[in-house]
Amino acid sequence: MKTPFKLPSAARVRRFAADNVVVLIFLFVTAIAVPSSKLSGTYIIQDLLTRYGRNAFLVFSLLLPIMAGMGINFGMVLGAMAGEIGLIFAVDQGIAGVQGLLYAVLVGAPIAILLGWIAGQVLNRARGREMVTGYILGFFMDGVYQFVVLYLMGAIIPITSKAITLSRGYGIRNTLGLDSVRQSLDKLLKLELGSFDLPMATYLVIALLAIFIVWFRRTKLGQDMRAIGQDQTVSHSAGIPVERTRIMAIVISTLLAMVGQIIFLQNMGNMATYNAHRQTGFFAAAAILVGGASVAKATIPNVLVGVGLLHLMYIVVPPAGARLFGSAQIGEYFRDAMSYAVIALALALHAWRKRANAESARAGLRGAASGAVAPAKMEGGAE
Amino acid sequence: MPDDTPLLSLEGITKDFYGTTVLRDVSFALRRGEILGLVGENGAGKTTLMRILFGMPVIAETGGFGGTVRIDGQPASFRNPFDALDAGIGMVHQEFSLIPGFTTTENIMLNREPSRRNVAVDLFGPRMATLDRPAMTARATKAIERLGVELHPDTLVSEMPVGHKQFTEIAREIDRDNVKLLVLDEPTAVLAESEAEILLASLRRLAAQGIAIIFISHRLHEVTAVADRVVVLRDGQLVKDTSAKGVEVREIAAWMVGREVDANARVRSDRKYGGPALEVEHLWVDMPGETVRDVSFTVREGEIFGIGGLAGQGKLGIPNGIMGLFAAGGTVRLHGKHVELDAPRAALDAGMAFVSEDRRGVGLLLDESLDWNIAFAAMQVKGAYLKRWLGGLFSLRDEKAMRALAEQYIELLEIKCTGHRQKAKELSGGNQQKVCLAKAFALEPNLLFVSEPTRGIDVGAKKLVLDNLRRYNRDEGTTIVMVSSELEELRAICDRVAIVDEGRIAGILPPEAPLADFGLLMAGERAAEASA
Amino acid sequence: MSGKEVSGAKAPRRLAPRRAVALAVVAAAYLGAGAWAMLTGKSHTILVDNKPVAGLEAFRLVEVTIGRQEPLELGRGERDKFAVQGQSHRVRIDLMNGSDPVTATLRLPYDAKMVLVSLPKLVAGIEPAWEPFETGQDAPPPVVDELPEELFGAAIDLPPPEAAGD
Amino acid sequence: MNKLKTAVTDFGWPRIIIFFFVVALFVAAPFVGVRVDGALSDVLARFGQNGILVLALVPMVQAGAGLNFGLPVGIIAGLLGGTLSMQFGWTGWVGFLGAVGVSLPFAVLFGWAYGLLLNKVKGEEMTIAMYVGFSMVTFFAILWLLLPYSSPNMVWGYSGSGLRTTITLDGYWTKILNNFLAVRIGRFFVFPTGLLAFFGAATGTMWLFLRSKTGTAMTAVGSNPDFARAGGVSSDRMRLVSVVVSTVFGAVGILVYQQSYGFIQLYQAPLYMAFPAVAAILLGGASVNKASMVNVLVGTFLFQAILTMTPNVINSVLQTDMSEVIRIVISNGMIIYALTRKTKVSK
Repeated sequence: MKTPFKLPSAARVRRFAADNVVVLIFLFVTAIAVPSSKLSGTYIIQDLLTRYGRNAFLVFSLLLPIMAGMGINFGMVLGAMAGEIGLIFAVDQGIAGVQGLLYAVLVGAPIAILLGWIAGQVLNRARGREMVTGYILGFFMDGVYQFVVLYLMGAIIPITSKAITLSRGYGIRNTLGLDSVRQSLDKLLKLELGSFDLPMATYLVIALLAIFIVWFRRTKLGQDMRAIGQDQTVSHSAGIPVERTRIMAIVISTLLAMVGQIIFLQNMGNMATYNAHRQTGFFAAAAILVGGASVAKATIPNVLVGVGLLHLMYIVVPPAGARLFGSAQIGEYFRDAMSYAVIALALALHAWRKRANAESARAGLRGAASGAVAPAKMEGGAE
Repeated sequence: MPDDTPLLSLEGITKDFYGTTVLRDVSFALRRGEILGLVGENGAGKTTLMRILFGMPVIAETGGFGGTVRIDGQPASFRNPFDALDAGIGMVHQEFSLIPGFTTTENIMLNREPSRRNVAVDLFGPRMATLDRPAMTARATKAIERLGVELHPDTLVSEMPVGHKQFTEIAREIDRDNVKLLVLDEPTAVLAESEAEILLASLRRLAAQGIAIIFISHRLHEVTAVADRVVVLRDGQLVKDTSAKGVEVREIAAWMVGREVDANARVRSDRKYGGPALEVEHLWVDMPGETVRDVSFTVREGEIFGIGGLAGQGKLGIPNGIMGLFAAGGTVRLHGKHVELDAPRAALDAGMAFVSEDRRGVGLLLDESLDWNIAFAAMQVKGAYLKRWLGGLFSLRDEKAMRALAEQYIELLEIKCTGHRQKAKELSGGNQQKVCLAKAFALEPNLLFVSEPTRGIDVGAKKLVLDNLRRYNRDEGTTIVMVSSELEELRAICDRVAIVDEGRIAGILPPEAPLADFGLLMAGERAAEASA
Repeated sequence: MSGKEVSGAKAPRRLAPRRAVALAVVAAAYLGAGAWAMLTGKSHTILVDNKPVAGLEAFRLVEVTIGRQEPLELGRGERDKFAVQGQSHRVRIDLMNGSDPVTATLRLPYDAKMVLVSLPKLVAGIEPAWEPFETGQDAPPPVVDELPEELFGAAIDLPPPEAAGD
Repeated sequence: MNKLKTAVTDFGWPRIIIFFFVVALFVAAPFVGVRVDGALSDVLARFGQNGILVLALVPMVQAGAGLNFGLPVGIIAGLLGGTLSMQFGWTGWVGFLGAVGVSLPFAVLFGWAYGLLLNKVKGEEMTIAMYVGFSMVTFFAILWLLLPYSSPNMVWGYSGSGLRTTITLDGYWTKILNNFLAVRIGRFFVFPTGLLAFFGAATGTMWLFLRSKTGTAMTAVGSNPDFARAGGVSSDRMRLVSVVVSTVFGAVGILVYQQSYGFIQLYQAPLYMAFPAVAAILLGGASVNKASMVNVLVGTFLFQAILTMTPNVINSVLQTDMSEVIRIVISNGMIIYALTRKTKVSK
């Protein structure tokens, strides 16, 4: 009966809070931790700026599968592995600088496409439980990756540099120094703004990706993904090739994750050959969910807000823990627990809301009697 | 439009599924700009006829069909619905097939979006073309204008009233440049009266633009109001093809349900009933597709009470609601005692049992054995078939007693199976139905709901099931409420038959009442003269 | 269907030749980018050597620059290194004796990881002024190989970890 | 012939291949100098050690709540029981049984809360369960540092507070079940009677539970929730019961695991503990919505046999340690196989 803007403000606040509870919890915790960390504003901002460049690209790779209704693509770690293989070859071939990164991307691309295609096929067979399947698929491929990198490289796949192989003659060392490409993208266009260093080239790449995603949403394929994300049956009966489109969403996501991992690692400057990808999916998922995305809807602002909030917490919580509890370790556990809990909470809220919506949609079918005996009586009498 | 060749002509269409003939020699023709009302009971063959017209794969998979479909005089055979769409035939289904988060425009243009090509198209294929939003809106607006309704092109479907969703669906079909024939399957089922009227006006508008329309509806007054011609199907045969001018609703109803004089109805004077067993007042049930809006009736002790009506009108919702399987409200009293709704356990504890129409979904544990299926409800509700150990500290399944029970019913109901350990999914439909009955009988109910007991089972099994119900009623004195789409069946075994229409009881008739009266009630015409 | 409408499900066949060209362009771009990255990104180590060689005297003091890198000063008998990318480099040698600096172009083969450039030869214009340099330096530093951490941690492994001491 | 074919497809090729792989490992063992009796002894010990954790998955699978990737919730309860029992200074049987006793109320409480959450998110249980488990483990990592444990055998020596990452059970209840009535045959073979008896008792309890009225109702809920509802059974309640039972078994399972292992591992250690258990039960022939005692026994045995035998045999054959890779690929491959199989509940 009431017009929307006459909605009591308390109710509006409640609704806003319910929609953004994940973000609010995060803001609350971080707001407490920032002052108690005693870190200088400059330090925090510089660290955040660096982390944006390092992580944002990876988080972007989650957008398309969410749009296509496949949830969070935990299978993105497959892309990360492809990127790492690309980097191994770039280092082995001694290709340095931005060219080395480009080379890694070019080597990684076909691998990522292949892995993405496999992941898409697998996920098409696991409808309704894409997320957990993608997660386990990451583990599975981790085994395959280890087989390839630890046993085949240097034995069957030619590796020329002895510096990166294990002393037994095959297999890549546990830690791979990326000196030849270290921060080559970050340093390409460095902008010094006051006391801050801005890796403009990295930002530019991320901006280009954001533009690509905006453009992609406007394409036919993007529209089809949105349609499939909302209703597979209707899309299918309208003639949209559902399975193919879902595979494409995963392939693109895997490709982007590949590039994202390369950007991430060039900033880090070295690579834990067998572990670097294991947490990739977790960080990206936590970031996008902290940014207010749900399993069914994610936007570019979600990514940008999420990366900022998550990493702000990662920066300030350990020192805050050290000050409050006398142990930085506590802070580290705390931020991990927070991130895990945020993923669980966001997923649970979504599943919960979906059921509530289904229920209220069903109630809508009730029509005239709409749940009350009284109106039904009236109508019955009128007849 | 004066044109000699009809737009669509069906010639001698015949179709059988595994030996059962569902369509026999159906022929009719349709001209441009003509509205044809297609009516018939459930199972009369309407759906199959439309499936043939649209080239649904299921038709080819089940052996194709006999006869010819001609479009503009040319024989047409569509391999799939998309071929039919290309040929200019559009279909609006009963359920909405709309994307909720898309706007009117996006839904109307779904998978037909006008787009602009760009470099990426050359590189990665046509799906990389960008959508031409202004063109989309323009085309959608044009389609909406053709319909002559008020629809904003940018409203989200999820925020629309039901009527607008229906218009969006129709707009989607008529947006095609070449649309010549539109099939609407019960388009007014979900609409309020005022919305339905707007829809009928739009249909007339479209017909005036030269589009032929097949209008399928059970609301016969709508058919007479909008159609130029009426075609009636009954048991797979075309029984009437006539101009709609001057046709009475009552006549159509009679054609639909069968001959006026019927010998089957039996007069039963020897039946005796006790006081009221089940009293239902203002029941509403929130069962998707079978919404019950406001239903009141009373069943007498020892009676077999029938509930009939067309599919989707809510007859199935009544037992499901009373048994607590779907959200429901109103008052239900069993032998004068109030029965809690929304609580299956309360209904069972009160002594009611239910044989669900959804045999495979609700009725059976398909992956479990017959003894489980038969004994489960009795075990949970009455604590039967359990063996206590350590002085009742804990109790385990009494597999022996379960087996005895299963074997007893296997014999009694002539369930064909390899033994009580066989899995329910391995039985035929008829035998599965018998297992469902056994499950209900094992509860020893004082009131038994039976929903669509003969759906999808063969003739022999049908008779057995019905005989068993009748015997159970006679020997145990159990009151039975039977819900069925088969009017014949209801009239054969019930003492009274209620007909449900649009979630309300349209009337209660004795089984020997004239068939046309039943037909009228089903068609939503509340017959004043019909009385219980 | 209007001409500009490109329907997703039914891609018109007539696009095929255009697409072939387009795919060829993509393939060429892929290979081109790869080739560019490999050629210009390949890193080489150039050792500059100021020692007498083949009858040529070493210089007393020289200042050497490759490309735009910081110049290096080398005394007699000294050796230093440049890390460069790509195969063709301009070397500028200032003999610090008032004479004009000598510039020379150095072309290296693609697979030469490390080369030794003799400054006297380069100044004297003797080709080639470089020779491949092989040492044991390429051998891995003496570290103990660690194997990757196990995925599931010790969760399913019997061998107990070292007892919990502090 | 046809019957054999359906049996094979029902069981699934991956399982058959793995089965023959295990057989081949045992056959090959003597040829590469691995003692079969020693290996078998190892396998038996691991079988008893891990069995109850695998068993804990059964109720939730049966109730249709999926594979319990949230097993760490129960494990945490077990860890609380174990550490508290040590803190109280209980040793030997008192210590072990005390640990079990102390952990039970925690397990019931955690399981109940966890079950309530899972009931709200039907259809997405597995992913959420996984992250609930993860956050529980990391949250408790904080508590291990903060809770006022003081026994010098457990806390860090230099600070005097905060539990160590690995706490030895020596002097408490190390191998108390393994050694109970253990029978030594020859030099290399030990039959861990007590351990296997305990596992057997746990399996028997689960078997009886599934045959009770509640267990029957639970199975029906998992098999067809609508059927169960029509039979007057509340599926939410049954699911809740199944989660609690699963959590309790998880708690007991980790205590049995640790007494055999000889150490309590805290902090991040329980993070991934659900995965091997899940892989084992699937390997035994369970699906996402059906599991039996036979699946547990067969699966645990096969899985532990692979874990024990591959390092020895494969290393000798290939001269390299590929067991880790084989383990990852087999266990996760098995889970993916189960997740991508068409669910066999016929509708």
